[in-house]
Formats: sequence, structure tokens, C-alpha cells
Amino acid sequence: MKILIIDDDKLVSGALSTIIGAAEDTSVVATGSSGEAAIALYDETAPDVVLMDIRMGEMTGIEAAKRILEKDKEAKILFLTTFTDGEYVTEAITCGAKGYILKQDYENIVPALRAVYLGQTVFGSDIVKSL
Amino acid sequence: LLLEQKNQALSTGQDAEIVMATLTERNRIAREIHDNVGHLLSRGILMTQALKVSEKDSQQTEALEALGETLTEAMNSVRSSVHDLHEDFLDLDIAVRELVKDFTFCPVTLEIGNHGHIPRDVKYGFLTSIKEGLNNIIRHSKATEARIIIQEHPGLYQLIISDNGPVINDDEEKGIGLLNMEERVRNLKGTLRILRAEGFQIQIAIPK
Amino acid sequence: LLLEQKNQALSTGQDAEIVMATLTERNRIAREIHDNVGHLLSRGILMTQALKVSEKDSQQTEALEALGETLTEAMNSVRSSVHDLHEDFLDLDIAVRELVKDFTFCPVTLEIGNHGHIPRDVKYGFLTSIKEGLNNIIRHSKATEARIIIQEHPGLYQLIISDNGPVINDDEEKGIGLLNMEERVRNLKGTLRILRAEGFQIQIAIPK
Ligand SMILES: Nc1ncnc2c1ncn2[C@@H]1O[C@H](COP(=O)(O)OP(=O)(O)OP(=O)(O)O)[C@@H](O)[C@H]1O
Ligand SMILES: Nc1ncnc2c1ncn2[C@@H]1O[C@H](COP(=O)(O)OP(=O)(O)OP(=O)(O)O)[C@@H](O)[C@H]1O
Ligand SMILES: [K+]
Ligand SMILES: [Mg+2]
Ligand SMILES: [Mg+2]
Ligand SMILES: [Mg+2]
Repeated sequence: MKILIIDDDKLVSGALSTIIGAAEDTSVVATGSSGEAAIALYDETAPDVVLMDIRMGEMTGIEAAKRILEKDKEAKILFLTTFTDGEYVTEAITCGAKGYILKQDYENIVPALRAVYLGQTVFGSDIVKSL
Repeated sequence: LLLEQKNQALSTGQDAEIVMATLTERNRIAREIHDNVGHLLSRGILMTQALKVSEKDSQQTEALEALGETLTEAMNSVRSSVHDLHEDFLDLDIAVRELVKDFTFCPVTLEIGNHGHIPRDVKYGFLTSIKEGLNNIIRHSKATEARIIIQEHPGLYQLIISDNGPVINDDEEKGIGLLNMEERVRNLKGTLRILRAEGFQIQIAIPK
Repeated sequence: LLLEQKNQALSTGQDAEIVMATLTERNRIAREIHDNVGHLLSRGILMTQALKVSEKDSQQTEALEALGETLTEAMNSVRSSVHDLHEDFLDLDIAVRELVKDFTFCPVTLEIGNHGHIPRDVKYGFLTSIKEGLNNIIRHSKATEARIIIQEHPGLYQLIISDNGPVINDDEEKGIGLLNMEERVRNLKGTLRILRAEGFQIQIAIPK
């Protein structure tokens, strides 16, 4: 599956790219560091799943997700969060994304991407573990 | 004012205000830590994992594993601090009991009905009101009994503070205490009524 | 009590108490973060350092370098939060000016002498006393002028709050406000004197 990684922290997207790229069934098609980049790169690279930071500077991940989903209802977007943060999480669920995963929960990031790829939703790692 | 009344009032003091200030500060710090340290740590955790998946040397891999664990522990520690901080840490029932326990001027009957989650603002409003109400009982009433009722109704939260002291001063003058209370209640879009009938009674209702 | 007096008193409110509560909470959190997260982070930094020394692959070495920087940044962030938290963050002069600025009942002359570092407890004691003193001026004096003096002497810190209001009530009764102030001063091993001569004067001295 082709993964697009968006995070405004390049060290984070770089590390994610290495981690995800190391799995057998994944390839990272691009990394970007803003909501705008997410929209452009989604069109350019047609990823199977977008892994996107929920909190970014100019445009939040949620806004970017909404824009992507406007153009492609089938888009599969998984948010990265630092902590389970009430307000964001609710929005993450209601904006049409496939859920969220804690950034530091590195062991579950690839499994979560697989779950989303299969059409499931992921809300934190507990769900992933029980899959 | 008798000395024992004074001491009493001293002890019920500014508790609720202080609890509120504390909460505000907690939230501020929680946000700060969350945004800064939390972010850097999660980056560090991911970088460590990336190093691990790229590492050829097994000894290094082991050390990276241990490093990952250390950082995860640090992250959990941050998370639990922040969680504690954000936690709606005020248990209204406990806080009210605390206030009542310290109140020795007269016996207080406390009736707290079953209630679900009460919004934080309402809790603090209730707590400050109870504090002022109890202080007023010490200062202005000759009550031999007081009663505090907290009740959740379908559309509102209700607080009643009453005492059985004879009503001496029945002009409707409000001091700073009651004005303050009124302002708080108004900010919560609620209503405050004062009854001076058999004793002094404060009725507060805050819509959900 | 006139309404404008009430509003005035509302606004000088519980500020100082709140500042103190905030401080206490900051310190608690600071200690917690420092002890837990700080410890784990410094361990993580050492581990990263060790990994770097043993690393053969230059790309990995570079990544470890970046990781080390991230963790150092996290550590600095923890440290600076903790520092800010621990910081004797109350600038007495500013805080007093703030109180005075909000005080519109009568003009206040503020004389703050040169002083070195004033211990935190003393600062808070002074601040709460000033707050109460100003509230009392609103509530009890007909003053047209007030004066606050803060002075460091070789062996003590001094605070004087005075007004020029005619002394109406010259029984020596103390309310909660002054009792509270007295207790605070006593806790600081200091002395509090009240003069009711030309106006009302509170003199506080705290030994170093
Ligand atoms: N429990 C009570 N019993 C009898 N009278 C009361 C009671 N509570 C309040 N009052 C009356 O209502 C008045 C206003 O109360 P309020 O708390 O607003 O002001 P205060 O207590 O006089 O002063 P402060 O501003 O310091 O609170 C009181 O002065 C008193 O006459
Ligand atoms: N600036 C002042 N001018 C004149 N009288 C004052 C002044 N400050 C205090 N007093 C007198 O001293 C008394 C005690 O003051 P104190 O602050 O202890 O109590 P209070 O202000 O009456 O009530 P509270 O407990 O709410 O502060 C007052 O009631 C008043 O008679
Ligand atoms: K791969
Ligand atoms: Mg971000
Ligand atoms: Mg009162
Ligand atoms: Mg007073």
C-alpha cells in the first residue's frame, strides 16, 4: 500500500518514513509538511492511505482532510496525534477520516495503516491491538 | 463578630477561589508541557524507532530498544502529569464535604442528589457560592442549623443553601459576597433567588 | 456601602490569594516534572551519546546526532518550564503597581525603596496585606489620599499602608481582614502595628 506522510515536523515525517518504509507491504510515496502540501501531494501521488499530523501551523490536518475528502470521498486518512485530545479527536472522527493514532505509539502505526487500508477505522491503539 | 466566628470564617477562607486559580494554572501548564515537551518526546521516540529499523548491528539495536523504552516512559510520565492536570480534578461532592467538615458554627445537613458529570464552571460556581453562604451564616445568622442541597434536574443544576436563623436584617441589601455570587451565576446564565422567610435561603439554578 | 465601592472592592478581589495558590501549584508541578521526566530525559541523552560512540554507519551516526539534539531540546524545554515554574515569578513592584492601578477610590502614593531580592513569603505577605489594606480603605475610610511604602532596611522589610481618612471607629476591633494579616505576619515572625491617629495606618515589619 502506498502511504503519504504529512507532518509539519520534518524530523517526524522523516522518522515515520523510515519506519513505514521498512515494512514489507508499505511504501512511502511522498512526505509533506503542510496541509496545502497534503492536498497537492494527494492528487499527485494517489496514495492508498494518508497519515497526517492533526495539528499543523497554517492549515490543520482536519481542514486538509476535509478538502481532500471533498474531492475524493473514498480517501483514507489516518491522523497522528500527540495525546488523545478530546476536541481534536471528536473532529477527527466527524470529518470523515478513518481515525487517529498516537504518534508515539510507533509499534501500532503500521498495523493501523493496514487496518485503515482494509476499510476499518482506528481510534487510538487499543482498537488496533484487538484487531 | 465573636472571635470564634472569626476563626471559623478564616478557615473557610478563600478555598474555592484558590481551587479555581489552581485549576487555571494547571491548565496553562498542561498546555505548555503538552505542546513543547510532548512534541519533542514523540519526535524522539519516532526517531529512535527509525534508527532501530535501519540498524544492522544487533547490540546497537538492543541499546536502541532500551532507549525507546526510556523515552516512552518519559512520554508516559508527561502524559500522566498532563492528564492529571487536565483532569476535571475537582470532585464537587468531596470538596463540599470538605467545606462542611471545617464548618463548626452549626450543624449542616448536606444533601447531594445523584448527579452525572457536572460541568467544571458550574462546580466552581457552586463551590464559591457555598463558601460565601457558609461565611454569611457565620457572620450574619444566628442559625442553629443549615442545609445545603445539590440536585441535578432534567434541565438544570440546582443549589440551595439555607439556614434557620431568624431574619434580623430584612432590607434587601446585597454586599460584595452576594453580588459576587450573583455575577457568577449570571455568567453561567443561571438565576439566583434569595428568600428571607424562615431563615435565609439562597437558591441557585444553572441551566444545562 | 455604595455600589461603586462594591465594584471597586470586587475588582481588587482575591488577587493576591490567587497568585499565591497559583504559585504553590506551580511548584508542585515543577517538582513532579523535574523529578520524573527530567530524570528519564537525561538518561535518554546519555544513552544516545553511548549509541553514537559505538555506531559504525555514518548515516546512523547522523540520525543519532539529530536525536541527541531533539532530546537535549526536550530537556531544555523541561528545564525552562521548571525554571519558569520555580522562578520567583512575582515581581512585587509590578504586582503592587497593578493593585494600585486598579484602585480608583482615591489617589495612592506608592514609594518602593531600592531593595534586593525579597523572599517570596514576604512578597506574598506584603501583597495580601496591601490588598486587604486597600479594600479596607474603600470600605471603612473616607480617605482622599492613601500611601503605600515598601522599604528594605538592614535587618528587616517594612510595609506601611496609610490613609488620611478621619478615624471614625476607634475601638480596636479587628475583623477577619486584619486578623488574617496579623496571622500571616506572625507566621513570618514579623510584627504588625495599627495606628489610628491622623488616618488609619498599618505598619508591618518582617525580620530578614
Ligand atoms: N445567612 C444569612 N442570614 C441572615 N442574613 C444574611 C445571611 N446571609 C446574608 N445575609 C444578609 O445579606 C447581606 C449581604 O450579604 P453579602 O454576603 O452580600 O455581604 P456581607 O456578608 O455583608 O459582606 P461581604 O461582602 O464581606 O460578603 C448581609 O450583610 C446580611 O445582612
Ligand atoms: N482604612 C481604614 N480606615 C478606617 N477604619 C479602618 C480602616 N481599615 C480598617 N478599619 C477598621 O478596622 C476594622 C477591622 O478591619 P478588618 O479588615 O479586620 O475587618 P473588616 O474590613 O471590617 O471585615 P473583613 O473581615 O471583611 O475584612 C474595620 O471594621 C474598621 O472599623
Ligand atoms: K517498504
Ligand atoms: Mg505538528
Ligand atoms: Mg458575605
Ligand atoms: Mg477588611
